[in-house]
Amino acid sequence: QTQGVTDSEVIIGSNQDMSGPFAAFGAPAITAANLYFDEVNAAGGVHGRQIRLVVEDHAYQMPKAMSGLNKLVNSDKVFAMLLSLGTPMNIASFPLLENKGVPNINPLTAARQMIDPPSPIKFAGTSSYYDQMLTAVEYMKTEQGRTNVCAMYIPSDFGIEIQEGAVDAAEKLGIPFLAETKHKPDELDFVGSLTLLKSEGCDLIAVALGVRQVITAVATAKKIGWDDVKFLGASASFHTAIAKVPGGVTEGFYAAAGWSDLEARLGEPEVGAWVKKYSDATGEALPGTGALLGHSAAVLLVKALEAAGPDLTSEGFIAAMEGLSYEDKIANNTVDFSADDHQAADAIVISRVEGGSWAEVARID
Amino acid sequence: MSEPILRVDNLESYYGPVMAIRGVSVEVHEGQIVTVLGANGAGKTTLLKTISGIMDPEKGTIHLEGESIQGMEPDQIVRRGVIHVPEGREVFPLLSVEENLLMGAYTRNDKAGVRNDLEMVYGYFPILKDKARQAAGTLSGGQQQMLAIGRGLLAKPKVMLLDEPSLGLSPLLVKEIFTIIKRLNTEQGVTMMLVEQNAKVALDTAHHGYVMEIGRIVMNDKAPVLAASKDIQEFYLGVQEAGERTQKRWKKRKTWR
Amino acid sequence: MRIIFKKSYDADIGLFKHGFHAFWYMLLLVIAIALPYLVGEFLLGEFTSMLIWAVAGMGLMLLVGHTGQASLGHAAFLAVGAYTNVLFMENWGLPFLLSMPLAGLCAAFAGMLIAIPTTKLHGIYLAIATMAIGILSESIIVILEPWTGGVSGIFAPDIELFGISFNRYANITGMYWLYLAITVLILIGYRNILRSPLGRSFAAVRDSEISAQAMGVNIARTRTLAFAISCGITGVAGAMMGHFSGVFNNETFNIVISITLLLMIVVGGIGFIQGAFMGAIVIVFLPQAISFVRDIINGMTGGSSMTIPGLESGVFGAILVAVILFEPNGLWGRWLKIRTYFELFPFYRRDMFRRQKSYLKTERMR
Amino acid sequence: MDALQLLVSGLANGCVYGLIAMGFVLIYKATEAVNFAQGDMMMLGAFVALGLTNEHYAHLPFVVAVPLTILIMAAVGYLMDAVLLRRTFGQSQIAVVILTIAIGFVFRFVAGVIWGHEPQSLESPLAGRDIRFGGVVLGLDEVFVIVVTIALTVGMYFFFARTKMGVAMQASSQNQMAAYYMGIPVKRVHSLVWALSGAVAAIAGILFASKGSIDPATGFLGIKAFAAAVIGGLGSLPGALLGGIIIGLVEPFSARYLGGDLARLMPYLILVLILVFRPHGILSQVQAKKV
Amino acid sequence: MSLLELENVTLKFGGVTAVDDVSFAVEEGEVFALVGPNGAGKSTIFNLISRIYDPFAGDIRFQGQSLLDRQPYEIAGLGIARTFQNIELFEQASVLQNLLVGRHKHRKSNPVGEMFFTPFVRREEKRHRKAVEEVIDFLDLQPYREKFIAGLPYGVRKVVEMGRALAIEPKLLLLDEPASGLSVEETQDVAFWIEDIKKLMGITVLMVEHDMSLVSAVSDRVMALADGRMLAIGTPEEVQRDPKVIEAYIGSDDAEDAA
Ligand SMILES: Nc1ncnc2c1ncn2[C@@H]1O[C@H](COP(=O)(O)OP(=O)(O)OP(=O)(O)O)[C@@H](O)[C@H]1O
Ligand SMILES: Nc1ncnc2c1ncn2[C@@H]1O[C@H](COP(=O)(O)OP(=O)(O)OP(=O)(O)O)[C@@H](O)[C@H]1O
Ligand SMILES: [Mg+2]
Ligand SMILES: [Mg+2]
Repeated sequence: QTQGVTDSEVIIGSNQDMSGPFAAFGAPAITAANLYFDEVNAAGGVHGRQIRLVVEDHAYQMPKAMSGLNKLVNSDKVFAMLLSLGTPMNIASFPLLENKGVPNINPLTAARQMIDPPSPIKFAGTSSYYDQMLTAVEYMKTEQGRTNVCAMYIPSDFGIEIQEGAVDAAEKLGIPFLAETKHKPDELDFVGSLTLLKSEGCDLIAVALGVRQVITAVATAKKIGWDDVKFLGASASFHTAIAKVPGGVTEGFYAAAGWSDLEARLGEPEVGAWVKKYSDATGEALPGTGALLGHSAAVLLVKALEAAGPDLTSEGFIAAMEGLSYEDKIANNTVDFSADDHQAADAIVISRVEGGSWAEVARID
Repeated sequence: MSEPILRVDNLESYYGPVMAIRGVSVEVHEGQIVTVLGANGAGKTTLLKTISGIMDPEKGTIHLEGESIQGMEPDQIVRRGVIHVPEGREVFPLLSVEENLLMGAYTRNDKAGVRNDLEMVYGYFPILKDKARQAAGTLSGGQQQMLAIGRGLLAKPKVMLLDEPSLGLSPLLVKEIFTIIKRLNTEQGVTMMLVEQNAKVALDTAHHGYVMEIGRIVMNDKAPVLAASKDIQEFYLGVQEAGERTQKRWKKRKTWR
Repeated sequence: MRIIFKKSYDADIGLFKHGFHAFWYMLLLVIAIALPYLVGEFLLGEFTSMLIWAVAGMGLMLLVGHTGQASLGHAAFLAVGAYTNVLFMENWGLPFLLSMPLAGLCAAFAGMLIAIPTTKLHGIYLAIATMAIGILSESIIVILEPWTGGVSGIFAPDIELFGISFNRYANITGMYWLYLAITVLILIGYRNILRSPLGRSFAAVRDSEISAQAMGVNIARTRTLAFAISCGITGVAGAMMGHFSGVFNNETFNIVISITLLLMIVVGGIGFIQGAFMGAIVIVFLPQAISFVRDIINGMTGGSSMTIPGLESGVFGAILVAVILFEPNGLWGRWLKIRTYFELFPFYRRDMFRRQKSYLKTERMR
Repeated sequence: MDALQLLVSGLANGCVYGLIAMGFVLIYKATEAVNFAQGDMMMLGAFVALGLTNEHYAHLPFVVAVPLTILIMAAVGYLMDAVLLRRTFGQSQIAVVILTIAIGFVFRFVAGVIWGHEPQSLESPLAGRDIRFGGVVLGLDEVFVIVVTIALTVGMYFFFARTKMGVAMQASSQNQMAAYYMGIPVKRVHSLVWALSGAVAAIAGILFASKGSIDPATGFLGIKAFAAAVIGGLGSLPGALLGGIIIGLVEPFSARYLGGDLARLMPYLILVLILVFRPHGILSQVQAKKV
Repeated sequence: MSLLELENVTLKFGGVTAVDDVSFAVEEGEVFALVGPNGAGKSTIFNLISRIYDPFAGDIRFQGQSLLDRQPYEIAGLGIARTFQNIELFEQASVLQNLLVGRHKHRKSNPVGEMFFTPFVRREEKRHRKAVEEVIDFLDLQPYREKFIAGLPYGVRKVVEMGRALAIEPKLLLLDEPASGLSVEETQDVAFWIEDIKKLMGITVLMVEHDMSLVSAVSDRVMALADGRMLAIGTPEEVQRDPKVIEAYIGSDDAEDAA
């Protein structure tokens, strides 16, 4: 008997940040996933099984994450993990998950380690930060004529991956990587760093900062009259809040991600329907990035459960995952797994803030 | 006899499980000086603290001018005219001497009167005037004691509770303090409750006296009567037969604990 | 009330206050040893985690509770312990039995380095200075990437002892027993310190530096020593934590952990060894209990619909508020009162435990 | 030119720190407690203002929302003390520290539930308007921050030094029992100062939100502000401003001229250094005990 | 050579000269009393001896060696113990533990041994307990042995402080107002104790006291101070008869009374 599966129920776990520094991603992701599961459950579930999502909040703290993991795997005995947030938390969970054969699906981090080194239980949602940067910097050079690359980042796994992406991209393109500044997650003053980068002559800055910090940094650059610089973020900066800052402060900010923004696609029937459902349930006008990712992951899980058939085992489920291939209308990308490709959507979408909304400017597959 | 201004009935106070005063009843009549004598740990301080609201009594009643005040917050009791000059000084160490004194007048609103009384206190204790700007915490022990007394005077109380006012004062100042106490009592009619180790002076000054032992009142009489009592003489006034002192290597214990 | 007749000085000097204590603590130890046969894998994992927190808590308790020095940066010493332990094992091939004490020593040394320049700091000033050091250490871990693996962190190898391999997932029972043994050893050492001149000089420094000095206690040396021992114990806890989580990086030991540690010992009961254990129980089991209650409520109200984000930490915070309002002396302080109540039975008074009004004086006079 | 720009915006940032630090100092000065929820109170103030002004919420005019926010936060501060902290009166300070930390958890939770975890921006008339002197750009928000902070510091300083209530607040922090002996209603005085610091937190929150966006984790800024208060000498109002400005200036200058890891660590290095050489802050409020 | 010598010691606080060019010597085996009005600088002299303050000028010698190059914590080791005017006990500890801290300078064990509580440490502990027990007997502190300081009455604390100083087994004992806050009877106890300390234990005593009856009963020599300066020095009778002392300190009508 596979753990977490009964005739009437399948239990899914999520080790989440619901109240810590990344709650802005975690909380809406869970909301969206639950919305979708409720819908599926109301329609009778998957092969007669109700999906139950158990969420543990680790607030981005390692010891709490370990306790949560212990509870989910050893007490709740979940069948699979979904949307777990945090690179170190995910990495630390792999030994236990591998030991128990629990698949880790679409963690809320785009770190390379989510599928590297490969393992049958590891599945990632979208392209990694590193790939996003590699592609986006090339785009910025060829299409925008940017030739002096710089970086502002938090020296965390997330920040360093983005910085490495930018450095490697510059090297590959034969343009200089001029300068970089490092920041603390609670830093909110970028005048010094920006004047430094300005004096170095940067014209493209790869940013790996918190959402709130990105807004402040871009606004500060405008304020000190530095208009001829472009900021480029990865998927962690591809956030509705950045586009929605009043006064057009963040106009012209670029972000690379594995999906495209909803706002421009509200006309599409699937998108419109989902957005309405989400708004009705939460009262938020427009679902944010977290919600979008949560929804996509939930859809993916349900599709895999369906494909795995009524006789649910880990092996069967993993095989079913590896056979999945479909269009995700909401995220606007193609999910495509195989035995040696555990990354769902490989596309990289580059978007820009225009008139208070994200606009897709390029898509590289 | 008229209703006493302060009447304590059957009071009990505890520190956690420790019973510090056990059914104490005390009467203080308006215009009187009442002294409470007793050895170390008899519960004198506890009694005064309970009256001034710093401690909550477990049982019993306290009436001030016929009104029950037990269990009130201390600041309300001060507003009714009871000021407590505590044992061990308790000054505000980082405030200046003058600020300390003015805090004594916290409940008063007559600026001119406060100024006047401030000068009066400076008159009693000129050293405080010299050190008016110095932080109270850096005063010498005796100076802090003067400050604590002066601060109490500035409140212009109806009833003053004095806990060992002569602690650490020079002999000259002890005399002065008691002169002041007497003067306040006769000239301004301030009622006093006085706890003192220096039983001789206390009985000289007071009209009435109580003796406490292990939380109980064991004697209670007019001050001169007490002063004449043999027990009091032996244990509180230190009167002894001549010559005994140098030989005596043992001593009588007045109580067992 | 139980009255203890002491017949020799040993009665005061002994490890336990009297036979009853010895009996109860031995019983507790027996239960602790038998625990793997009583509970399942999940609970055993949580108990192991509780032991780690208790050891870390003892480290901090020694400093805060018994020496009166607040630290809000103890996660840094957890980190020192965790990293050096793994480095000794990986780079020098030392066995755990050597690497763990060495890691403790390294943490103790780090603590000493911090204590020496800060011996003049007190109370909140020391707390904020150590907090700054805690924040700095997070960055230092990143800077020392060649050793620490930087932000990607390092993996702790399995503990090998007498041919048995201890792994959090493969052999949690073994790990639990190993950690229990370490905890008991540290506990005994701690108790020994408290009943010897060292412990008394700690208490002296806590209560009055001026008179401690007049008694011939070298304040700077005593405080440095207290820091070193405290950080050493915490470092051992760090080494334990490293093996328990298997992998860790700079973010594992952030300021929130330091705050949690302090919170833990205060809730447990500051100034009591037992307080560290009480606190660890709260820190480990309360969130889990909240989760279970939440799951049950969710189950009753029809499954997994809307979860309120952060509800757990909100409830956790609220319960902590309640605990401190209810008993500022912590859970162990409350337990002591309850015990007195029963010992005095039936001679208790109803409101014997009502707090008598208490008042504070400034700590700005040093 | 760079340096001038850095100076000006460092000053403005420093004033925000100083303003939050002032909240710490007020409470410390009057109760000797350290309010670790001060940063979260600031966050709450910012969100209340946002909830009152923003189009998506109550959409009140800014001039109405500001005094309302200050009032609401003063009430929050007052209630925090009257309902919760008062119960720990006379208990060790560390209990209060832990209590406020726990209250901070609850505040963040409440803010998250009401306003969500996504960053939002206050629709403030101060935001995004610049004043230019030559090459130096000064945001209207920054000018406001500097002016308000200095005015508040001076005002509070005189309140504590000159008024009876101010001195009574200091007295009740130095010796609670003696303060009661003098007839000072110590508990009420404490609640008052908590209300005051709630109001200051509201002002800090509004000004901060005008400078950027906010989310429930904004309160962590309180840690840096607390460092500022300690650098200045906890308990000293000018010290809070001084400490705030030191941190405010160190940040941009080290980022500009040192760069790299060192710049990131600078504020905390400075804190440790200052404490090593002046153990109780620059304007030390600690006195040697006389025995 | 005198046991303790102060030579032209001066100390200023800001503008105030608390101790002004004071010189005196305490001989081995005597009880020496310092008297003087409040704020005369008596406690400050104690603080100078225990190295809490650095003098502006002058020298302080103990057994011929200058104390000025000693750290405050080394003073006890040299054999100087003291009590404090305002009582500085370890509040959160029992009487017994307080006294045991007094044994700190006699400690021979090291922290590592203490962590393992070796038999040596245990033997040492017993030795300290024995010594402390003698002090407890001497001062009649038995009823309070296990009591926490925080709940003790003022007078008992004074005695505990004295006991803690005695546990050091000093050569010189500094007592700052040992009888303040004590009743007449308790003051008599103190007088007996001081006599015993001098005669039986052979400890030299330097004492500050306002109770002139105690001063004249126990002290061999008295020095009167005022405003930081010496007024008079001599036997208790001589000093109490000194008109300057009477005017500044005792008050006229009390002079014969106290003598
Ligand atoms: N904080 C406390 N905790 C526990 N017990 C206390 C506390 N304070 C006082 N006591 C006890 O209460 C009793 C009465 O103490 P109190 O201070 O009232 O005595 P007192 O008569 O004023 O003595 P003294 O003359 O020394 O000032 C004493 O036995 C003392 O041990
Ligand atoms: N830290 C200080 N700052 C300023 N003045 C001080 C300080 N310490 C002591 N003084 C002053 O020095 C003088 C001497 O004080 P000291 O405590 O030695 O007096 P004392 O003789 O012990 O008096 P008492 O009998 O009242 O205890 C006093 O006037 C006091 O105000
Ligand atoms: Mg008393
Ligand atoms: Mg003195």
